Amino acid sequence: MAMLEIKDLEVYYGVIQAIKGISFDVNEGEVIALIGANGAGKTTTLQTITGMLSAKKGSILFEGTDITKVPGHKIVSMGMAHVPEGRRVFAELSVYENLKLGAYTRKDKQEIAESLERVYKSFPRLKERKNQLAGTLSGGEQQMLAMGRALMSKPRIILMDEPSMGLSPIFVEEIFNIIKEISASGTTVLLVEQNAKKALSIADRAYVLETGKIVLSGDAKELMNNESIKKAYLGE
Amino acid sequence: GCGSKEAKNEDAFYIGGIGPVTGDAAIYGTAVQNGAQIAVDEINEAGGINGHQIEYNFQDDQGDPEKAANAYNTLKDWGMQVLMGTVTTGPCVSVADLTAADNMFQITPSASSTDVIKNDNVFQVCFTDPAQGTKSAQYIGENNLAKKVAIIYNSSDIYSSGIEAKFVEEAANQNFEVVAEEAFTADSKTDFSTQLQKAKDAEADLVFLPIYYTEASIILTQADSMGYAPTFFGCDGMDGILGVKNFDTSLAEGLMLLTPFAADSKDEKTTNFVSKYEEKYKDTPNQFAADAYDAIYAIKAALEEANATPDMSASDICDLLKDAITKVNIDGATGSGMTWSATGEVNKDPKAVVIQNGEYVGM
Amino acid sequence: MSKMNLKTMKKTTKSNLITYAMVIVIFAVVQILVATGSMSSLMQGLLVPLCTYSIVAIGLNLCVGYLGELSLGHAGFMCVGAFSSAFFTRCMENSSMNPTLRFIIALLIGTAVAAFFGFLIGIPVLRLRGDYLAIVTLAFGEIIKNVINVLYVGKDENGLHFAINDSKSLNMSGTGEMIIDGAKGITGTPRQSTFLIGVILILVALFVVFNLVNSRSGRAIMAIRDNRIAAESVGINITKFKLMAFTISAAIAGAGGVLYAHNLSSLIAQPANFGYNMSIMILVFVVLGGMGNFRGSIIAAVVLTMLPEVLRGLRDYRMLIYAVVLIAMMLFNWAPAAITWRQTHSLKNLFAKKTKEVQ
Amino acid sequence: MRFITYLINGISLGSIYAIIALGYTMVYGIAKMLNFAHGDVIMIGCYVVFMTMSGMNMNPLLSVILAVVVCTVLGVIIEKVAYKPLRKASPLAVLITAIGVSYLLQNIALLIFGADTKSFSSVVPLQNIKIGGITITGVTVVAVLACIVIMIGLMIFIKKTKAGQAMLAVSEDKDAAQLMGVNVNGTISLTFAIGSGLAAIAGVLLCSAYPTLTPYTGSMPGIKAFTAAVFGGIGSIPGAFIGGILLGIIEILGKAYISSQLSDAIVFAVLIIVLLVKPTGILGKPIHEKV
Amino acid sequence: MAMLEVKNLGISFGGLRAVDGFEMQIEKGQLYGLIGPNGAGKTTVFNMLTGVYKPDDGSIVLDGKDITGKKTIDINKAGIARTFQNIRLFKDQSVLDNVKVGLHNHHTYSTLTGILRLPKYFKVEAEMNKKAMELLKVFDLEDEADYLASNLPYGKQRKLEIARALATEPKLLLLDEPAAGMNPNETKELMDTIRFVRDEFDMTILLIEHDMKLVSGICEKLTVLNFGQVLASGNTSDVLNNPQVIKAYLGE
Ligand SMILES: Nc1ncnc2c1ncn2[C@@H]1O[C@H](COP(=O)(O)OP(=O)(O)OP(=O)(O)O)[C@@H](O)[C@H]1O
Ligand SMILES: Nc1ncnc2c1ncn2[C@@H]1O[C@H](COP(=O)(O)OP(=O)(O)OP(=O)(O)O)[C@@H](O)[C@H]1O
Ligand SMILES: [Mg+2]
Ligand SMILES: [Mg+2]
Repeated sequence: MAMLEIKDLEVYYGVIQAIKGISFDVNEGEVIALIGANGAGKTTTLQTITGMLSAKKGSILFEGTDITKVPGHKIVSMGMAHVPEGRRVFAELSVYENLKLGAYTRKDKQEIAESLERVYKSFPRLKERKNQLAGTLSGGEQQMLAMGRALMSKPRIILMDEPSMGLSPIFVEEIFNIIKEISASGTTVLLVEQNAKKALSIADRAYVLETGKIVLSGDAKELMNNESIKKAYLGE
Repeated sequence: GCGSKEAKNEDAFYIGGIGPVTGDAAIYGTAVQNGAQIAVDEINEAGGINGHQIEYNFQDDQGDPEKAANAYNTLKDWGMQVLMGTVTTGPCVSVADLTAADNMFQITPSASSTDVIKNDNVFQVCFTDPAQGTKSAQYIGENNLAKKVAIIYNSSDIYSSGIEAKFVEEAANQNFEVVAEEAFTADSKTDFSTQLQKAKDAEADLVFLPIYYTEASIILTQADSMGYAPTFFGCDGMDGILGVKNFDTSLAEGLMLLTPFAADSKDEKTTNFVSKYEEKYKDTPNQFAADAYDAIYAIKAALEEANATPDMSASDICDLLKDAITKVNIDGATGSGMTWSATGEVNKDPKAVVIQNGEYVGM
Repeated sequence: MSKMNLKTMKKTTKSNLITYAMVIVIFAVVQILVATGSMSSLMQGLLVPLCTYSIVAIGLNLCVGYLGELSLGHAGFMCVGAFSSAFFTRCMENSSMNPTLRFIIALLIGTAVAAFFGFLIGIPVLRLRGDYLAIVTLAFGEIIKNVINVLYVGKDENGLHFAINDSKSLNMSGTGEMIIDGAKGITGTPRQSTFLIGVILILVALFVVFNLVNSRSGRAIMAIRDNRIAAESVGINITKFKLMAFTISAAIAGAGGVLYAHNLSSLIAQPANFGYNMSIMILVFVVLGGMGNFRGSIIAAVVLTMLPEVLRGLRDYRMLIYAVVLIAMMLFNWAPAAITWRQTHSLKNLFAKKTKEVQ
Repeated sequence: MRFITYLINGISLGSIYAIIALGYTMVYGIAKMLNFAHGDVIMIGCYVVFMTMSGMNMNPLLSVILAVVVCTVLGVIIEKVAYKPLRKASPLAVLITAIGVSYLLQNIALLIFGADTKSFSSVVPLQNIKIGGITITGVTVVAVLACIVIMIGLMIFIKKTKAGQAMLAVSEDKDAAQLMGVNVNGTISLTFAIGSGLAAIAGVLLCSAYPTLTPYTGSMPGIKAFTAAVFGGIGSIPGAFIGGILLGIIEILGKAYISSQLSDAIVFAVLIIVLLVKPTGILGKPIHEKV
Repeated sequence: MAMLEVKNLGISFGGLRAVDGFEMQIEKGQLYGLIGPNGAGKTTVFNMLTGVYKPDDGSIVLDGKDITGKKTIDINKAGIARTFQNIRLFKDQSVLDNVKVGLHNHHTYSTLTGILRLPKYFKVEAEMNKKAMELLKVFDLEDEADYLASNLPYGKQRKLEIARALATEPKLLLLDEPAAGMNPNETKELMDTIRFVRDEFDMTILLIEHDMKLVSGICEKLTVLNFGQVLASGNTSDVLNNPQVIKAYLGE
């Protein structure tokens, strides 16, 4: 059974339909890439999965449980984390407080401290700036914080919305290494990226979204060699 | 009855009332509405005015001149022939302007400013503010009640500031000195510690309170808790203080007031009115209720005097009543032998009462 | 110029014309009803107040909807407009001035004085954001109310006398006449406001705000609202345009005050008419009618001013029902769920137009 | 000496403003809305105490506890019915709805309890304290203590507890807070519950110190407390405390030494001046906006 | 003389020295890149250039005029316009109006003229519309002229921001990560647009970008910031091959 199963999902903004019936699944331990042009509906899909938006039709199964109607905060405590588009850090709180909030659903102080150390190890800049207000961080620093914060919940599956946006080239490499590490440590990853090339290079499988529909899917390496993909998303 | 939807009762006088039954001054409007209702019920039960029943309709003005005009127009649509109202001065002035234009007879139970009776179609049941201010000062002076007097008044209220001005003016002619004039406003009427402290510091042995009893009840409590015990002296707005639910009436011991009405009066008119009111509204009537009660009787007396009939227009009735009211003489809850002068003012005697053992006692 | 652009211009122009037309049609209908005697006294008495509140709501909408600043002091501007104009009218009452001319001058004075106070209060506007501004405007309104309640102005052959606290200190000669008499305010202002004047003022106010918001200055004002930092970065003088918008908004409220003052013979400054409660009431008109939607403001002002009067039949329950209706209308107009519901059921709701566009 | 008396009176009044302001600021700080119905929740709390104490002779403490419970429940219900549907709408829309709720509460009270003034007997059994020529009432002592305890309690609650951290997260970004696993609706309900519970306590003290009660009792202190909260820096808990106390002192001293007629004008003028010098109030944090 | 001369620029936030001893010279017509690791201080340099922050030390001279520490508005009037790292559009105004706000200081009439709709109003408005539409056409946005700005897709919002900045007729245009959030195809298109703007409007452009394709594709000169200080500066290819730059920024 797939870890995450989306079936015939339809999502609306008011009367505008953003997702027009998509189905896909994510198996435990996989890295799945979701790619598509601007406005294709990638963010909408992720937001619907974590309960920030509600689906009009269709269902979302997480480890066999139907979470379509489950309130967002409960989904998080079921083991799902989300690095949102636009970072969404708590601007008036310090870096440390932001990270602490990431572990909101967890109880064991010892384990939380361990996670914190791990995050600081992946993102040394955050450790340097742990008392700085998150709102004053640079764009890239905020992106790191958003990622670190999501990791603090020790999720079994993590949804990432354009984690490499605004990062320096060297750090883009780094972030993809971190994603690989996360995956290697057993966490399932659903990755939305504009940097399709990089995303496909680390993904197991991928889905291509166009104006609210899935138009292509398959093995990531194969898709990388698909001519139309190359043309539309890899800029070759 | 409410509004124009009902079929008009051809054989009844349509008397309207206006006052605040919601909003900050609701307490006064409600009293007037109820007091008048008692009179209307009595009259209707006893066979009406020259055999004609009264239709009575009371409209809310929230204490606001503009809403009062709306209330007045509503009553006009309903078919009002005589207006009993409005309760407070500001709205009354704006309505008086409208009644003058329509030539509608108007008698206000409690709007006490002289501006109210500028037009010849408007009459008052209560004393005018200047009269109360002057009479209070005279009474205090003539009876040697005090050497030093402090005043606490509501500067945002027409009634209160009107009396205060005249009181101070008259005080110059009296044998006491005004040592403190302290104000409060509609927006800060819960804490009087400062005003009291200043009165105390000025060594006032009498504090004049030309205000309503709502605020007075706090003043008495706060004075007590700061150990200040001068004589308190109020006007007609003070009446009702003993009726405040849960009020420790021992605090009001010795409170003097110049008022035409005292709910504890033993005369027949008052006891009748008070018992009916208490039965119907589970509450002790205050000055406002009594004024309204008398206002309805004044209208009745004048209508009878003029031999008016319900088929007359409001304007015709007004012409008759303007004259007739100056000829009537009624005994009411707020005084016996009340008469009206053509200027609109009432002639009746204020009674000076003092609260003793939780009761009003005439002085 | 491209076709698209022409279309834009047409869309706003059309909407503005509809608003003007709405006002004129209502005026005509009312005139017919009055002429044929089929309008109740209540409704006739309400005509001028309806205009007053529509005008003030238009003014406040400029501030809230376009400048994006919350003002809880528009009753204060209305108050200064009312008192200054009534003061002028009463001073000139016994002069030989033509009453119409006198009214026009009173109107200009009321508007100008309110504008002046708007300008004064506008200075803190520049430094404060959001709710801090709200509280400063609220404070302003309360100060005005308090000061007017203890202000005494009298007139005698020696000219005007001013005093704070009591009328004695005016030292007037015996023949003097009080004009502003403390808490009693101004009494006996001639009732010159008519529905026609009210409608003309509404049209003028609409003309001013429509043309303002569709001009260069209007765009600057909206740019400040939408993104202050970006507006600065394209060289917009924040101070100037904020002040301008706020001053115009206050001036319009002042004009409403003039209409108010000349509709009642008793002008007093009380919590009920010029307190923060009234400011909030006007804000209710603006928000319910849709921020940035002047037509909505007028409709909301009319509906909500009439509602408690229409509910008079319900007696003791009327204010209760009024509160319930207000909450229900707010939920229906603003709750995202309700908006979606309306969109999906394509209910043409006048109030909701702007909301939809903004969302 | 006299000055000290005035000062004490000011602190007494101020501490009551402060307690109300704490509730205001709490709700504002977290839910980002001006709950204009707060003053009316206070009024309802007072009526509960009035009815149970003087009507049913209930023990004062029990009666106050009952009032806190009633107000808490009321606050939560109001939030659920009137504010929650507007969670994603403009904050102004919520403000207006709050005003509707305020009218509603006032008129319900008017219908149930009538317009007449009720005299409220103090729930504080303490005797007045006399030091030299200065009298401090029992209510003052209790109000000041309550105010300090509540302020410190709230500060610790927000800084140290998980629920407090959740509130901070919700106040900044509801969606992001939800992504942390915070129950946003629950947190806002909790905020309203605490704010309304505080309103009950504030109301009881208000009416004990200034013993009259009408359906409109809550509205003016509510506005004054809102002013106090802004004065101190809205959203800031110690700010609400300082703002409340200062407002009370300014009001009393203004009345005592400048003019009792103009005391409202004085209070508001000081407020404007303070905001001109410090645009975010005394303890308000400047807004960080990274460009 | 250089179009922009920055000398010894520095600023601290609390204890953090965000930019220190920063120097830069941009010649008229140049396409200049400012790159560096995250948090190096690039946006902060932009903020000082545009008056959002007042520099603690150093000087900024634009076209011979000292603009150090001036207010944002004055700096814009002096000739610097910018876009923002996180897009700042006038969301509730139409696309066309966004650009017209940019034209504010160059096509003027008084408020009263606007309210009274004097002939000048119509004349200037027509000019503004024409000018704004021309600008929109450059960015391929003319079909969306009457959309609300917030309804545009992300990539178009970035372009609109550039169009608005250009409308203020600057001498120097600052772009903060114009390609962020764009896919490779959109980035390519953007590169063409930037080049076009430079040629067509005779513009001097300074941009911050992490997308190396864009940087190497269009920038003529580069300055690399690291921890607030200039790490390297010079011709694009030289800088990009600088081992220090590779180590600190580019990787591999
Ligand atoms: N709040 C909203 N209201 C209305 N429409 C929206 C809203 N948010 C997104 N949309 C629309 O829904 C569609 C999908 O948007 P979404 O943000 O999911 O795209 P995306 O694939 O994440 O794009 P991007 O690469 O720009 O992040 C788009 O057409 C967008 O315009
Ligand atoms: N207002 C501020 N208060 C405190 N620190 C600040 C402030 N603004 C910026 N900083 C810090 O200064 C440093 C430089 O920030 P800046 O935004 O200029 O970085 P940047 O080079 O643009 O990075 P990125 O590529 O990630 O956007 C960062 O470490 C940031 O945290
Ligand atoms: Mg997206
Ligand atoms: Mg940056």
